[in-house]
Amino acid sequence: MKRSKAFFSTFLFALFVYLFLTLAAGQSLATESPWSEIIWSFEEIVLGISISLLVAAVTNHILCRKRNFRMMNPGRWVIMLAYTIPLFFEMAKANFDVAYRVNTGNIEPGIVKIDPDLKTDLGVTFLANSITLTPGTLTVDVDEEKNELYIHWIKVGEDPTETISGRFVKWIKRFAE
Amino acid sequence: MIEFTTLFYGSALLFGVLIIICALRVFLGPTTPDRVVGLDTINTLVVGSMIALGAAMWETLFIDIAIVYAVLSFITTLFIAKYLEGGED
Amino acid sequence: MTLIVQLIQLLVLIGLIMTALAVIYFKDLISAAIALGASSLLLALQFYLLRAPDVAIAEAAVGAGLTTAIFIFAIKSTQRKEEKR
Amino acid sequence: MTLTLAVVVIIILLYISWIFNGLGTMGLHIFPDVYTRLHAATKCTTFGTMFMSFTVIAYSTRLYIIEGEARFLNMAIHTFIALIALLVTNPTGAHAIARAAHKMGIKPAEAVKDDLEGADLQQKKPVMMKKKDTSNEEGDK
Repeated sequence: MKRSKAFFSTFLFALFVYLFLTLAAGQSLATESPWSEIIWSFEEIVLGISISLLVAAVTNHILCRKRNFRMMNPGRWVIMLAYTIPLFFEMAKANFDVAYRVNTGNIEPGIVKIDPDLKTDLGVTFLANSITLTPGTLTVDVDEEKNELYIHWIKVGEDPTETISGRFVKWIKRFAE
Repeated sequence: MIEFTTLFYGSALLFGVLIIICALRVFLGPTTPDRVVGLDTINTLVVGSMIALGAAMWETLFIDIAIVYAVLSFITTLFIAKYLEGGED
Repeated sequence: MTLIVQLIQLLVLIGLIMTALAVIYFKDLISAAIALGASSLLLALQFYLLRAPDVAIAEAAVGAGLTTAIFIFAIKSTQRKEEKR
Repeated sequence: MTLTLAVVVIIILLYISWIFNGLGTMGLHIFPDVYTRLHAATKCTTFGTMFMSFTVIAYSTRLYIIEGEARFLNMAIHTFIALIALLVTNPTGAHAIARAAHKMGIKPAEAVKDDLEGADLQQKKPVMMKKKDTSNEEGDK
């Protein structure tokens, strides 16, 4: 049961990626409707389904390694997409911060430890990448048992866990746990 | 009046100048990780200029190459970092 | 228009010569491998400018990906510094 | 090319991309050590190239609305995929370089505090690279 579920979810993911890549790539022969250039032709869909079946048969034990199907819920994907908006504003702030430090040389670096209290690998990966993209912080190393991150901070301040990761953890907990 | 094609070619030219400046860091860098940082920056700039040139020449295929390029250069960076880490295996 | 393209090509060629000289002069072999990676990157950009995307994609795969990996494997099983003569 | 609102927006996006790429390259030469250089190189060039992609997306979407040909839309979608590839790979590469530099024994310059020094990390024994790849792909699911 779990195996077939893994197969099916991998198949759906691969098919989605294929269809997104070939969107608006060719003309469907069907009609003169204004959508005929944008949607997929019949051949494209058949090819996509067969390739996705092959990919799912080969890789379902890698992609669903933990047999945990929480990401099958489409609501989590919507939250993941919505998460890019605060991330984008933080990135913009990060760049002005770096611009300020390039011009003034006002740095006071150090490596601090934070404990974000996340449990899944996906959550820790997302948090580490978000931290690298935001103001003055860079992930250096990770403790994989306790899920603690070691951060290079360009201007060391008070209370690193709250200051660095507080903004993201409450978003990431919504879709990754 | 300037056309968009000229603007895209111009941004590729600017990125070329920036690539030369980053190559200086590849020479000067006192330690090896400094050189790798220079290489990584050159990778990102090359992907950016490939996107700009693809838009200037109007070929979608050229942008596909930028995708492939981003992933491959990432693999190179990982390989060098893996070596520098000094693993026994 | 052609003037801008020629200027870009000139810049890329200057970068190619600089990185190729660096490959020769570095005594640290891992630095030489990094400079070779940068050189093949710029070569791929040059092919791209000459409107040969297939050659550029092959150069990217072989030059930037495969060659660096093979050189690093070779350096790992031999020694890192070049011998003095 | 007349100056409509869309054209002005595209040109502003293009200028932002130029400014931030230049800033990242400048920071690569001004900062004193590897970690701070990584700050400049990763953030600023990722942001600049992101805005380059936004420029191309806006440009081709505008042409699609004007001309109505599907190949313009195709170009916008492919640029978006290139943007996603860049956003996923770039921070991970920076993390790999920082970790390698710390394992090599390079100390952060002018450091106030170093918690990682002498900390015993508990990592599962297998090779880091293999572990990271599988966890990333499991993350996609």
